[in-house]
Amino acid sequence: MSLSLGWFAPLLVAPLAPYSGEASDAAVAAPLVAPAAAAPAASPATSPAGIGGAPRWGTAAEPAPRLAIVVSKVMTVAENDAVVDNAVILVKDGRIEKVGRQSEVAIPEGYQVIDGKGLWAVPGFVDCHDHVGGGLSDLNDGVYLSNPGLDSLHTIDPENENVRNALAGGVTTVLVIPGSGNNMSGFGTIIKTWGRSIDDVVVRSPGSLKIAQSGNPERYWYGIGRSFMNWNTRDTLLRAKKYHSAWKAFEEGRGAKPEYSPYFHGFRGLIDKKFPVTVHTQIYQVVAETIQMLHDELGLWTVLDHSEFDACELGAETAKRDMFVIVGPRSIHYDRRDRRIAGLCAEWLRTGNGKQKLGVNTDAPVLPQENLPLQATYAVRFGLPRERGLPALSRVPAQALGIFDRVGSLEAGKDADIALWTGDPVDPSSACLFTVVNGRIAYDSKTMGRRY
Amino acid sequence: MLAIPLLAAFAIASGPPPAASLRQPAPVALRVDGVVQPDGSLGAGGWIVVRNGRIESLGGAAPPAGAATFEFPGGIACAGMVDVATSLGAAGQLAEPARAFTPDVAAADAFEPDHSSFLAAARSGVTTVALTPSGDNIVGGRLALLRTRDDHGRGAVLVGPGPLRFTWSDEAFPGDRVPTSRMGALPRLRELLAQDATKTAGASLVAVQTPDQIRTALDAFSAAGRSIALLQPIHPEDALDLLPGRAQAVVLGAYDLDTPERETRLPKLLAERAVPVAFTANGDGAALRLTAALAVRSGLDPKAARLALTAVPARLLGADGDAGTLEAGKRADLVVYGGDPLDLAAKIHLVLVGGAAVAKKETP
Amino acid sequence: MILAPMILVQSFLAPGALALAAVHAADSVPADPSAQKLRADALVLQAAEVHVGDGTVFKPGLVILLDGKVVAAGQSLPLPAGANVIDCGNAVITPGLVDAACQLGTSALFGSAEQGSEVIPQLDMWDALDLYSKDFERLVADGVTTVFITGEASSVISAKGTAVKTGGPIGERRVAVKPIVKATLGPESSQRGAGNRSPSRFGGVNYTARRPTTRMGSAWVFRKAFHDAIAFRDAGKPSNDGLEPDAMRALADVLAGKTALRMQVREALDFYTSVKLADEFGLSFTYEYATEAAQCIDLLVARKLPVIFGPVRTTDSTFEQFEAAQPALDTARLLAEKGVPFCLTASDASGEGGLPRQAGVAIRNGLDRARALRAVTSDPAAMVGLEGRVGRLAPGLDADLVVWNGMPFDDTAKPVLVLIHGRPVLDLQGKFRKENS
Amino acid sequence: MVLSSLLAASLLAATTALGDSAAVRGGTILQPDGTRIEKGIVVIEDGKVTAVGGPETPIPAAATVLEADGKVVFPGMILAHTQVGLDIPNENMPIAPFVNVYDSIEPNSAEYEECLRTGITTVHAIQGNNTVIGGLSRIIRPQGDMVEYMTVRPDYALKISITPRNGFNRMTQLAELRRAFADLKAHVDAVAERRYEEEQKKKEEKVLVLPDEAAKQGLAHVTIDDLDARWRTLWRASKGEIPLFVHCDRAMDVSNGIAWLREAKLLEKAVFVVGTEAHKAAGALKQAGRPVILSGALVHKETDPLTGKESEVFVPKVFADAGLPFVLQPNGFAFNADGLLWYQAARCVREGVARDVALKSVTQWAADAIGMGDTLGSIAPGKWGNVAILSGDPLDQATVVEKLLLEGRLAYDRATDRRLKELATGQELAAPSAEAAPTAAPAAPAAPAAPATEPPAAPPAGGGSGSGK
Repeated sequence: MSLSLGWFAPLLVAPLAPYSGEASDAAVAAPLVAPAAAAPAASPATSPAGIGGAPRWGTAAEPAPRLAIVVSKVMTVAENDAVVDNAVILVKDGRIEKVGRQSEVAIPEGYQVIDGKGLWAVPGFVDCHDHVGGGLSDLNDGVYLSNPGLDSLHTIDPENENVRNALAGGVTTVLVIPGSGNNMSGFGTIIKTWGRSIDDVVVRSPGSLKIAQSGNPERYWYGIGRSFMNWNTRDTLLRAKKYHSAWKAFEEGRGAKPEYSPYFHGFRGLIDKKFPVTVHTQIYQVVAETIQMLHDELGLWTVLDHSEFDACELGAETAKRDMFVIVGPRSIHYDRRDRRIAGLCAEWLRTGNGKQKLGVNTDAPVLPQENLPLQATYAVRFGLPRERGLPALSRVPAQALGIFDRVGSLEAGKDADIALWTGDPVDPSSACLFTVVNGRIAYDSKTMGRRY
Repeated sequence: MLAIPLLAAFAIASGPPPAASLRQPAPVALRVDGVVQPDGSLGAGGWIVVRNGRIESLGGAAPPAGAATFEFPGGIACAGMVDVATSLGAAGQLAEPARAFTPDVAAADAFEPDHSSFLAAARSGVTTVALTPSGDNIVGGRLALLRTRDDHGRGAVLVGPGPLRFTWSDEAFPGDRVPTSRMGALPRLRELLAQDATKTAGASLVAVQTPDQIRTALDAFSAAGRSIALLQPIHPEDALDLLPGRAQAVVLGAYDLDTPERETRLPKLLAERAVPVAFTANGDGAALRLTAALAVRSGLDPKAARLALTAVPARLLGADGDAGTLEAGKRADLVVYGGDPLDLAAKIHLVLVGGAAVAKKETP
Repeated sequence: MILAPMILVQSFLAPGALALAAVHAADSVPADPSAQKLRADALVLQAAEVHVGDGTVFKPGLVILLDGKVVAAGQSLPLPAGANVIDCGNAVITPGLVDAACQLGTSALFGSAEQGSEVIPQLDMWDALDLYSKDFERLVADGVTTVFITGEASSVISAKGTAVKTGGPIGERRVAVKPIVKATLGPESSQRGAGNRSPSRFGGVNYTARRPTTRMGSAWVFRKAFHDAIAFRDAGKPSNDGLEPDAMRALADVLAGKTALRMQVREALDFYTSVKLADEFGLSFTYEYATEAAQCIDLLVARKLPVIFGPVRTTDSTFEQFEAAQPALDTARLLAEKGVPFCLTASDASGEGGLPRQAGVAIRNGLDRARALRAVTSDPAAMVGLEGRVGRLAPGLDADLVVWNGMPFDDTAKPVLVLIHGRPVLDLQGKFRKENS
Repeated sequence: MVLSSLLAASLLAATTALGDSAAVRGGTILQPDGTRIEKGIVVIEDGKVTAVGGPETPIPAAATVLEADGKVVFPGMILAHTQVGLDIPNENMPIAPFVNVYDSIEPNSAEYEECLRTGITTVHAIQGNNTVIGGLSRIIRPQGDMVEYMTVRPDYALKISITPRNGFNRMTQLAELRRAFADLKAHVDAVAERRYEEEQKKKEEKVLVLPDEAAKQGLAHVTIDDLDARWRTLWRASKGEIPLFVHCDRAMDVSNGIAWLREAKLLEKAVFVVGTEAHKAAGALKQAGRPVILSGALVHKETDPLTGKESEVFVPKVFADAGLPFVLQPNGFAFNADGLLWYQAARCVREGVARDVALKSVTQWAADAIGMGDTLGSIAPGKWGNVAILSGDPLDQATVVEKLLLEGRLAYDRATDRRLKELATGQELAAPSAEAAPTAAPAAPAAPAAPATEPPAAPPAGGGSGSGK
């Protein structure tokens, strides 16, 4: 039996699947209900720390299905940019088991076959800059400039509609960060865009530290300038470093046990480079300051997160430091000196950031989360070489956040975050029809209705 | 007719007079037809002898030898009126609104002795007033006890620190400073009430409005063993039963067309529960008498009404040793009315403050 | 509707003036020598049904009251000679209802909240109560006789709650309870309140001067406060953001289990945060409101966390601006089925949204009727540690009871007589008679 | 790929390499003191001037020669006290010695571009006057991609204002100033006391002393790292390690300022930044013997309160007549008529100030005021090769900067100043073709040899920007 999957391609469903064409109710229900979270241990996407060993909310867990996704083309977006035509992707236990040509990979027994003939499979996209994973009212705790201790983990709502919409754009991983109303607004959380509970969706917590060096905090505070804001941010981080080294000394048996500080303990992972600082940083001077202060002076793992306006003139500096530059939500910059519209990605590339370190973001809700692929479309429209479009959506941001071992490409062993598109996602006429997150069918335009 | 000899006989408390007339060593005797007794009732008249600013005797049949004598046919002598809550001469300066608790602030620091309002108060029969911090603070500071005239014709601060003024109504919780609630204020209030430094003669004046404010204030002050006078409550009716034995008095007034009930019906209800009433009218004797008279018309016992103008407020201020009643030995703060002080038609014939007569007009 | 208690007591005890009362000779019950022990001023109420509150029902039943306490309840009891026996006819008698998380009776909703600090466990809601509030009269009319006034949600860690009777002499209202402090997670502590957090900055009070303004901030304030409390307890260290020593002492009592903790949580994600925070400090707690409890049922079952659930709102209210305005209607049934300890609360609602209505909605959505009664009487009493005092018609407990003119919580029934400490605080029938006589 | 040079063509291009050595030949070398060398030669090697002389001066074979026939060769001018290129130069907090202009400098600012265009080669970026104690300043070159590359001297001076900031009166201003130093002392004492105890713990024999004594003895052990970050700068300042730029708007502020500086024993570190009315205190300033920087408004207007008569005083003349060196600043940089430094100097001459005084006030004295008199301010062997090739006399209305050497490298060339051409002609110029732009510039040359006074803290000037910006 077959079900037509959207207007573009039929999706064949194997008889063994829980997806019987006759039982339309069941078919509708299946993608919603069946792929519920397995026990945390079985799901690589869940963080190890469960609470009381029980799922937080949602229905009881069931094992992830085994899938064989048959497509016309797989854009692996692996580092070798391999493309596999007429391919099959085997998914087991939430991970990619194998990617290969249909002629070379046999589909084992018990695998639910997803027929994506005519479709492209690409990795689920990664957005480094998302504010809709939690409540929009929870972004800016606008009383202090520096807010060590705040954590967007407490705002994550996995059932949030805004996040769920991301699936319709093939976006499966987002970094939920607090706003830029103050200089240091809290820790970000990397989540999958589909899951039943917080433990289900969290990829890494903290995912990053959010810093906005300037630009917005001035609006909340009267009469502060960059001198004070940067001093304050730097001072906080220097204290954190001092705190960290005292603890490190203690842990290595070189000193007395320092007093625990709830303010600074959260920074230890940052200073140990377990997670980066993602910086709301826009104009030239501020980006230069980020490079100088956060990267050079403080030695932090620094990811530029807006990288807009004339900051694109700093490409050589970021290249020299091997920094990732994630551009957005603005795609273009009007260059007054030369009176022209410059594509930001292209400019970064031109000024030196040529080492495949360019990504794009949405700053959702500034742009809807599901519109992330359009950011790459825009970048290409304004001069970014087309072949850099897909990496800018998946591999680069995944590498920037240090989660490329799990997401960002379609390779065996990685999380099964797969989106099936009608064509090249960078082409605006393409559409995402089917999205798998952690090996579970999270979006199926056929049964759940097309969101696009 | 009497004015000229009278002013000659008494120290004239109307401006800096010649030094020679400051004190009359010789006694002065006043003949009146009635005297308001310490219990508020109208008693028989007689001679009142004043010497060295104090009342030497009352009710004598004849003046002492050598005394200057003055007779007031039909006159009734009463203690000078006492007002516990005024801002005379210091309006607008009695608040330090930055903080909620200002126990160290003293209204005496805002006192302007030459302000004309003291003379006006004295002429209207008010001899003792308290300058009272306004209601901006939960603890607003100390009252200043004043004679409305001294020998130099100015207001004068009486000895000792006055009682504290508290505000427990919403006025003291403007919302832009801490604490913002009565709940949050209570720990600090209790702490302050436990300190000896905040203890004074007289009662703590507490401005309240609603029954529940009365309840919580009574609880807090009773627990600290403090005597409390409720200042100008608006709708205390539901909480009246809590008052006997715990509130020393309730201060009402002045009569106001906006809240007529408060000054008319309440005094009677309070009197039924044996809770004394004191009237206040910012040092305006005529308004004080009007308020008292209306309360009487609404059922308040005239005796209680007279005391509400004199003895009760004096006691609240801790000034009852010297003021509030006409008794031998007390300061000669007295007013001779042309009849019952509660009779609004009764004119004031004479006002003595500390034995000094208050001129009816400024001497040229 | 409410008459002064003193007047009512007189009218109630004067046989001729009684509402439903028909003075009975005690001949229906065999004389028993022990009955002689009861003084003649004992009061006996007789009705078609007497619900004890723990599930037991007597049909018909009797309740004997003396000196403000329940002496006994049963189907047939030895009656004291000459006792006042009031036959309530077809009425149903239940214990007075108990609300374990009431937010009424303060001078105004949230108006009495102390905004000077986010952390005020040293304060006591008793000091914020307006015992003269009309709210209490409305609660009595709902048949609610004991309420636990819980801390206000505008502070992250609010004041200690206080238990009061809803009627009777002002001086006898307070009911001693073990201290319970409430914390609030989610938007109510971060976005609500009178808006005064740090007035020193910006020269006044406004949105930007408040902290927290987000969920992240609420969680942080909670964590920071308990860390401060631990540092203060262990090393006498003062808080570096101005927490009062008394506040830290109060939190140390929470850590030591001397003071109970509640978490007001509405949305599912806040359940998650609450558990994370509690685990960090080894705290056990009770949920208050727990609007999205149905979504978190697995968590509740696994953690055995008691829930004071409600209210289900059927009318417009200010709460609707929040994301979790309306819980799943069958939450109470689900909680009962899953064995989660729970009771119902009407929070700040009375009348059409009040506690009887909350029980009625739960019954309509599948909760067993007897369980519903427990969920508004003995269960909430136990939640606030008053199981030995109120919530059941058991010997020695307070003589707080409600006479309903029909099946309790039916939409057609309402309390017609409410006693607190054996004294009537509501007597609709008596009033009716008076007006018509 | 569009590789344009759009930015390279604009003025902010990285300095163009001239090789390790350069020579300017054939121009009239004009020194601030008025001396001239016709057809002179300036040789710059490794960023420093190695020879200045007449046509006979030998030019090293390797040197790139810039011909300056008919031109005037003049030292680069100096902004000794400026907020040029700063974002929000005043923090809204009275005591902020811990902040640093480093964090506010906008390398991409058009104002730096304008500096080069008008012959300014050194800028002392310091915070504004609306403060009690402002933050640390920085001496920079007005060119570079990153602040590090621009830096000549980091963390140079501290701004102190004797004139009240907004909302303060003079009493408050001085009280706050004194209080800051008292608070500093309290903090240092507490640290010293703690350090004393720590030192005692290390010893076998412990000597217990009273707290005051402990603080005194412990002071020797206190290092800057022991202090809270907020106090470090002020501590250094209190010890005389940091120059103080003291803002005194009025004459009374000058006397207050001098009194306070004497009290704090810091007069020797002071540079006065004065307002127009302070000309009345010229005597006191002369006696103090410290550099004086004038405000951009050079005319003091006053109404006599008794006669109602208005009077105007040209302030530099007063100082010049008093024989007191002074430093000029532009009035509202670049955007006003008097927003140009050379114009301010020309005004001085117009109002009767000697020509050499006017020239020194924008070069040598300005260099002295920022403690770099030995390094900058004139064209002399050993000084840095900051040289402007002007089309004529520096004070002439028609004179323009044709080329500017910044430490021996070509930092500005009017011939390639595209924006200037647009401004001059009012016509948009086509973007330069991609072919014209270097696809990848060679690595920039090394920075000039680090000057003895203060090495640049960072990578080479010009910064190896791959394509230029």
